[in-house]
Amino acid sequence: MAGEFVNPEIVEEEVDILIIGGGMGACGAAYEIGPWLDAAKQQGVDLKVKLVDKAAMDRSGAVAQGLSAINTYLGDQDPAEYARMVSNDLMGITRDDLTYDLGRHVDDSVHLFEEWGLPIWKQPGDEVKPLAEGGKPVRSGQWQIMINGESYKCIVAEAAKKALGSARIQEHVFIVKLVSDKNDKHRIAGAVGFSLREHKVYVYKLKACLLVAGGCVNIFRPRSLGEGIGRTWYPVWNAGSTYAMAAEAGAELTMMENRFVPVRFKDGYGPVGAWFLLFKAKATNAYGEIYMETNRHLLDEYPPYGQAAATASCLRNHLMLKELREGRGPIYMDTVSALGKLAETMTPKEIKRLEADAWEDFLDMCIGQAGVWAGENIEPQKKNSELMPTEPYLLGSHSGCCGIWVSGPEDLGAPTSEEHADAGKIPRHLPSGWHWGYRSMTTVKGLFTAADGVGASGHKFSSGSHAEGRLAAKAMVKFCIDNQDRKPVLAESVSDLVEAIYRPVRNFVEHADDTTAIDVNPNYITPKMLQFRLQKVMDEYVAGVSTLYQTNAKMMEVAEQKLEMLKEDALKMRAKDLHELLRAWENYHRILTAEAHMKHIQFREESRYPGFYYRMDYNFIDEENWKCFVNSVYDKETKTWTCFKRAHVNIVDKSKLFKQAFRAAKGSADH
Amino acid sequence: MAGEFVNPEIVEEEVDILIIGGGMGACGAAYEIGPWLDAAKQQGVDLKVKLVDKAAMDRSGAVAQGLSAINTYLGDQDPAEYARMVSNDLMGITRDDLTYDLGRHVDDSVHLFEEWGLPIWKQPGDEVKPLAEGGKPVRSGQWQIMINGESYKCIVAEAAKKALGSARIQEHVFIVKLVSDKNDKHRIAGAVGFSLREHKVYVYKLKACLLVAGGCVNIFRPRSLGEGIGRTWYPVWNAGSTYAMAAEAGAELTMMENRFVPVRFKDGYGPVGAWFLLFKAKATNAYGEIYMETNRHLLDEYPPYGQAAATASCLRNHLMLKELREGRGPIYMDTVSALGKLAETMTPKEIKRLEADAWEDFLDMCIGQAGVWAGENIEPQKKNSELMPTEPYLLGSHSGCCGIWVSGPEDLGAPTSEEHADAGKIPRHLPSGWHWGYRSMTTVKGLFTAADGVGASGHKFSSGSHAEGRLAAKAMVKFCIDNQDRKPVLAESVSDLVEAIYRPVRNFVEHADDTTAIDVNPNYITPKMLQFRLQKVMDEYVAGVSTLYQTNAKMMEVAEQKLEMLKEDALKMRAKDLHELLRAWENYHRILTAEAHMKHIQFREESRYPGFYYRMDYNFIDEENWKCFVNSVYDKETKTWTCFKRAHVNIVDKSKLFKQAFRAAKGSADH
Amino acid sequence: MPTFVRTDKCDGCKGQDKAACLYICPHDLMKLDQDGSETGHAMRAFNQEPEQCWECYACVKICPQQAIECRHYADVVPLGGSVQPVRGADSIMWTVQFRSGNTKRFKFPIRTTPEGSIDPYGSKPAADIAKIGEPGYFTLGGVQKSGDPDELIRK
Amino acid sequence: MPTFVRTDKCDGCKGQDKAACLYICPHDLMKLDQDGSETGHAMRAFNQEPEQCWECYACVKICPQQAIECRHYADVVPLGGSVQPVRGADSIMWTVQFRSGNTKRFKFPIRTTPEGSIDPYGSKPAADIAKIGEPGYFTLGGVQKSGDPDELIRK
Ligand SMILES: Cc1cc2c(cc1C)N(S(=O)(=O)O)[C@@H]1C(=O)NC(=O)N=C1N2C[C@H](O)[C@H](O)[C@H](O)COP(=O)(O)OP(=O)(O)OC[C@H]1O[C@@H](n2cnc3c(N)ncnc32)[C@H](O)[C@@H]1O
Ligand SMILES: Cc1cc2c(cc1C)N(S(=O)(=O)O)[C@@H]1C(=O)NC(=O)N=C1N2C[C@H](O)[C@H](O)[C@H](O)COP(=O)(O)OP(=O)(O)OC[C@H]1O[C@@H](n2cnc3c(N)ncnc32)[C@H](O)[C@@H]1O
Ligand SMILES: Nc1ncnc2c1ncn2[C@@H]1O[C@H](COP(=O)(O)O)[C@@H](O)[C@H]1O
Ligand SMILES: Nc1ncnc2c1ncn2[C@@H]1O[C@H](COP(=O)(O)O)[C@@H](O)[C@H]1O
Ligand SMILES: Nc1ncnc2c1ncn2[C@@H]1O[C@H](COP(=O)(O)O)[C@@H](O)[C@H]1O
Ligand code: SF4
Ligand code: SF4
Ligand code: SF4
Ligand code: SF4
Ligand code: NA
Repeated sequence: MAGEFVNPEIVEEEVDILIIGGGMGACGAAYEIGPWLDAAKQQGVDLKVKLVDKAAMDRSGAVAQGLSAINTYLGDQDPAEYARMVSNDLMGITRDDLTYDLGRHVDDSVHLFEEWGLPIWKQPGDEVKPLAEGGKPVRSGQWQIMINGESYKCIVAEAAKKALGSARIQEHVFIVKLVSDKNDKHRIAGAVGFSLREHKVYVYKLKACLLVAGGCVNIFRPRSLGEGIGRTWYPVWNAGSTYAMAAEAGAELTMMENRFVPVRFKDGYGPVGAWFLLFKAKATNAYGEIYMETNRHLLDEYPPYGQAAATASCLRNHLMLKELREGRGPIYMDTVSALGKLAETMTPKEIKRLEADAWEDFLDMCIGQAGVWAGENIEPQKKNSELMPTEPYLLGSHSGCCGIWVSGPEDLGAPTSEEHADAGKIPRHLPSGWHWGYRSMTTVKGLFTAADGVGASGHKFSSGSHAEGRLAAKAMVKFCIDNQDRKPVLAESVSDLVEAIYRPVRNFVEHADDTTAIDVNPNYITPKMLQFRLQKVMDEYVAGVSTLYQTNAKMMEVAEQKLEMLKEDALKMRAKDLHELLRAWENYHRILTAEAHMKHIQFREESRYPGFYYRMDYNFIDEENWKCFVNSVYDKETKTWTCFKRAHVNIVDKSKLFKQAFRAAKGSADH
Repeated sequence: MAGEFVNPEIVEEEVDILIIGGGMGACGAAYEIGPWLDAAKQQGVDLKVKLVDKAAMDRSGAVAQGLSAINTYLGDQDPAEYARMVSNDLMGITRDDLTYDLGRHVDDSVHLFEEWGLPIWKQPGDEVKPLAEGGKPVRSGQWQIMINGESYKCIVAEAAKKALGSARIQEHVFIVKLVSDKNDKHRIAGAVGFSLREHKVYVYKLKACLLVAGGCVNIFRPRSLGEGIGRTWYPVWNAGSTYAMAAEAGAELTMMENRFVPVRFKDGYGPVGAWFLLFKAKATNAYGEIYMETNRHLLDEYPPYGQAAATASCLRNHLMLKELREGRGPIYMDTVSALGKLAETMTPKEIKRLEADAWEDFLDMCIGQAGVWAGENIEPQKKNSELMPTEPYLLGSHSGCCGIWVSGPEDLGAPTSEEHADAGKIPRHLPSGWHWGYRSMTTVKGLFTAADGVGASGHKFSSGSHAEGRLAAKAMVKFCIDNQDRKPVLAESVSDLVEAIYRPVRNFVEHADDTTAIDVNPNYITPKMLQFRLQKVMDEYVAGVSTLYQTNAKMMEVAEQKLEMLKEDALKMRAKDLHELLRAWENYHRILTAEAHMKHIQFREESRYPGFYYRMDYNFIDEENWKCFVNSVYDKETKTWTCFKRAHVNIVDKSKLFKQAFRAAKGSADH
Repeated sequence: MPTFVRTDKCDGCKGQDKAACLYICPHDLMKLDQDGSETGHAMRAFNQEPEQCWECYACVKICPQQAIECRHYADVVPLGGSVQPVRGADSIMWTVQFRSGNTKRFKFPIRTTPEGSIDPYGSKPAADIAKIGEPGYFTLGGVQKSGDPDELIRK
Repeated sequence: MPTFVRTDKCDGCKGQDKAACLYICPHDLMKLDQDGSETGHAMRAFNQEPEQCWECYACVKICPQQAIECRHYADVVPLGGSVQPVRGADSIMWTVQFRSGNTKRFKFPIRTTPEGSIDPYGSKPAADIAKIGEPGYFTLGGVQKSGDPDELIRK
């Protein structure tokens, strides 16, 4: 039966493993899983796998446009060094077990990328020598290597698609929610979604699920007013599906208060990493002053973090924000001096190459910034460009650490129990310690995540996301072997699920003709307006750009009320077609993610990330009370959140970060 | 010949006096002019008059929705007292000649309004006694009287329309620009516009013109992101036509750096005057602290203004902004305490009446705020409402003083020469002193203005705007009598004028089919996107909300470049229909007005209006160098502005403002 | 609260020359869909640019069919509230419906004279051409309020 | 820079099953106007929600007709500039046209292997089921980089 708009076809399918998403994490999983499936089969366990992506894998997710660097490649460095760097950049609260584990795995993914065809810049002499064979990359920074990454995602997807086979891939299907197991509410049994191309609802029954649908973009008001709102830094299409669906399924979230406020080239959101690290450019205020130097004393207010050899991203922002707050903007990337200085010792040919490198940095990953330069007649060797801190983003793989609480590796000395004053406040059904079973599994049985989905880590970037997807894939196969005989039973009826998903369509069909213009109607709200409403609330009350990232308990009290009403009104979203149905559910995911963010900031009574957000009523870092994880669970019946603390523990020695540190280290890569 | 979209009919008409606008100023002019036209006719001078409004007079302009108070009614008070109040609220730089003159005229307009049918609240016992016969009004403040003003504009327009006669009124025609006289470029000879209903371009030849097209709204980014952008405080449809057309005609502008940033009920923009003055409510920060008390010491930084008995509007904002800057928002209007306190001594019936009064305040002039209360379940006796400073507005009749430099009354001792160090920098063709001919005439011969059009005064409000229109009307009749024999000759050909006006239509027709979707096209820009671009520039660089009203010379340097490109691109606006042609030209007027605003702020190297804007590079009031008018002229050929100083002089004694002042006067109307 | 038009109530002002809402909107927002090609509803009015609506209610108040209402700005105001007037000759009646379902009603006077009854110059004096160069309106023949001359410090 | 489609170049991918731009857009923005009822241009693609375009250029790069371009976000970027690629099998050629009219051209490699040539498991080892509970991928049979054991302070 072919479906119709108001009466979609229902496709029910039973699989062992469902991969939700087709980005870096999912591609890693798709690649790694093959041989383990074969191995399981040889043990007599034939596992059925499906990967569902809302878009087309060749260009889905954050890497759609390409990238100009791989930001996590260890090379000769020790995983402990990597774990320390991540901890340092995220103000001390990360899980060393996860970061160390990533550090010891990640390079293999990079080696595969190169094998598959990704051009990686090499040191002179090593041009044709693969990394895996000791070829020396061009490093822009300690962890970053330069690539020609226009086709990065196409290449990684090609490998993933071939590995999995097209029959196991379903593109253009959006997953709306996960379904619990009828017999165990802390276990996952299904997932439902709909096709963006045909009138079909998909109902999957499953044993294990890898939820890797990326981070969350567009919950805060952007700085553009018109069509430019599509130009976000992180991909506009990643809508917090990972966090929202996990939360609704009862999974424990962690560090949802964390956000990333990248400093970017203004308006185009062009990347700055290569400029700071490779071209050694400096950022200045309007008067040419290098605020990382003139405001360095501000770092003393945040011991020990301010004293680290490498200044954490949020603290770099903090030093810049002082300039903006005190009216010494615009902030500039001094591209003129940087290129000028580099050119001093170069041949004309090398200079031309340098210019091309600067443009490629944008053209490979942020073409919009090249568009800004073209429209404003900016040539970086002649005119400096403005920098601006953006609206906040929620993610777990880039320079942020919000996400889902997962089981880590067992061999690194991670805690197995909870020992802290507030341990008793952790809801009883949740595990103790950092590993309770399968690597990468959340606190919900059978639900796994990776990449942007995994919280309390960060700085995985594209390579680490792929690597983490692989870790999870392997663990899922083990989970399925161990749970072979368990039959998933959906806790909700298929018809109820379909009804819920199609509600926006019903709202539209029932009421569209009440008024003469379909966009203004008292009985429904367009997804677009709902999104604006969310963004306005988050911006004004939860430390968005218009308060210069400031909030306090009173502001969040108001946000809480407004978000509650917004959640009620989300049931009144309309969908005039499948495209709008997609927007409706993306926004539903955004609201839940935003609410989690707000609740966590509310709970953490300190300002852990100065420069990312300030709780003006607790405008300091409180090591004694808040050097801990803030975790939460959501109850989808009562629609309420429970926040609680988990102890932070070091697995690698962090004191090394501060050893040769202090003022002396001024010559570092800080801008 | 009936016109078509691409080939409009051209209607040429010759009049003596053209009134552009149909708002309060225009209605005043329409009323006053009748008897003077009759008197002139008796002298053998038969003058032809036309009034052109872009909308329908019954509901055009700022009073479309109604008003709940008349803010300027002197009653027993001396005009000198009024002139002092205006000066005080506008930080010392206003023209006493204009304000005094308004003060001695305004009450007659209010008396007429009452005669025509406007319900004015009276003191008990005086209910049926007209003001003109000594009836005592209910005052909400020293200058304000309460009315039932839902039909305020309908009433005033009815009188104006009857006075003028419908043959002399042309509604739904938008005037795009004024045309200079071919033989005297400092004289006005015409005006051109187009119909919003038929494909017709109107070309008027004229001797005198009253340009009263209101203030300027929507040059700054609003706080809403979606359809709520229509909810501005001042009327969304007043687009700076007054300032832009005057500037292009070569008229001298004054105090264009001034702006009004009203504090309003958040999101709905509901008026606060009645709450502060009539209901005696206090504004507090999030912690219930009355910042007008806790931050009172900040006033000491602005002598003598901070020491006035009544704190100027911008300084009230300044005290509030400290709270927002330091993270102690939200700001609340404590409606609960205010109504509670009032209710203490009232009968239940009186309490019900009080509640109705509170709602009427919104329903009469800002229904949207009632909508916010309805949607958020706010009843003011039970829940306090948030206040918020809005995006900036440019106007000359409300609590702002930007506008056009006009000739004042001759009998008040106003200066007739320029005596100050920078007098030599005033362009030579401009007059010296404050009166150079006809009352209300600009520095362009034949071009008159009133109400929002007249700068360096302010606090006229609805009644004063009407009164000023009357002053100008009378003067125009005299001008026409004196210039009877002069034939206006347009400096530009009719076909060039028509071509220029229809350019957005041509842009559309020529290029719409280049691409498959008419809103994205490389060859034109929609008026909507152009407006957003303007708003973004003004917001980010010229002290909009997102920088907490801060700017500096460097930021304005960037704004300057961006506005220049925007002006170039304005020629590429498209119009897909007459409605969009209207939007295109409104936005053109907005750009010029915005540019004037920026240029003036740039020129004035101090922060004259703390709380309205801060030049962070000159964050103080500099009485020695800047207690003067900043005036400017625009050259439409070179598209450049020339700013210069004119001396400020007191005509009434301002020291009285500070006499009984200081801390003692805390019991005043300050919130 | 941009306006919306109830499909079942609007009659396009019976195809008259000037549809009332089109005539009155100060911002040129209301449009008649002559043939249904723009909205699917022929000969009915609609708001062609809701995001420019000031919610001044001019159109709401004038519509002879009570066909126009406002739905609060969806990006700002929670759903469910409404504010609707009925404007008579001398008073206006407002119904405020809260999101909660509670309602309030208010009635306010709007004018003390019948609509159309204003006689602008009725018993007013004529203008005196001799005074055209002096301050003061024709209505009073001179200034309304002369003020204390001592206040004018430069005279 | 939302995308736009050149009317004279798009051929609707010849009515094939999957129009390339519709298939590839990660944000579901490109739409085919089957009968011209939405745009006036039948069987041509258009961007149905320009304000959601990330300008990722996925559609631009894939279009077989070179029919898609970007016009910089009109509310942000001055008119007149453009950035247009031609993507080949192993490299991409960019033309940057400035508002001023100046242009720059750049060519960058995009991959070192032919498209479609990846053999994911080629010479890789099989997975060893015994190691499924341990760290390490099938490719290496163990962890990539063991690290200095002394760094693990809790072991
Ligand atoms: C956007 C972006 C990203 C980066 C950078 C710059 C820019 C501009 N920089 S720089 O700043 O440092 O310059 C990096 C860089 O240079 N180098 C680097 O290594 N990584 C960078 N990243 C970070 C990495 O890209 C990032 O860490 C990983 O991609 C994260 O991987 P993952 O967590 O798998 O997310 P994804 O976005 O790739 O994929 C998400 C997938 O989910 C799908 N999806 C989403 N919701 C779904 C739903 N409900 N149902 C079904 N499918 C559903 C998506 O379609 C997608 O397939
Ligand atoms: C919008 C608003 C205004 C006020 C208030 C609250 C609110 C929410 N407050 S409270 O805040 O204190 O609450 C006041 C109050 O209570 N009491 C009071 O007396 N005045 C208040 N105002 C101020 C007065 O209304 C204001 O001072 C006068 O109306 C100004 O008169 P004028 O300068 O004539 O402007 P107008 O807006 O009335 O009329 C403009 C006309 O021009 C037309 N027009 C514009 N451009 C045109 C063009 N290019 N071609 C042809 N026609 C073209 C318009 O259609 C209109 O007819
Ligand atoms: N805040 C930071 N975040 C990430 N990496 C950083 C940061 N600061 C410094 N680094 C890295 O640490 C190195 C600093 O050392 P140096 O090589 O001496 O400049 C740089 O190469 C960067 O890669
Ligand atoms: N100023 C800086 N100092 C040190 N590392 C930086 C700096 N800016 C960016 N990076 C790092 O460079 C990489 C890419 O940066 P970005 O372009 O900011 O995403 C990330 O690993 C960042 O942590
Ligand atoms: N706090 C206040 N103190 C004194 N006057 C005020 C205050 N607030 C508003 N007003 C005056 O009240 C009138 C209406 O105010 P508003 O509603 O702010 O436009 C204007 O004359 C304002 O100047
Ligand atoms: S005024 Fe009312 S009936 Fe007339 S066209 Fe408008 S909505 Fe329809
Ligand atoms: S409410 Fe006012 S602005 Fe809105 S459509 Fe009606 S008349 Fe126009
Ligand atoms: S890919 Fe190109 S040719 Fe094909 S439908 Fe899209 S725009 Fe048209
Ligand atoms: S540029 Fe990217 S986001 Fe925009 S329409 Fe093309 S594929 Fe979609
Ligand atoms: Na607004």
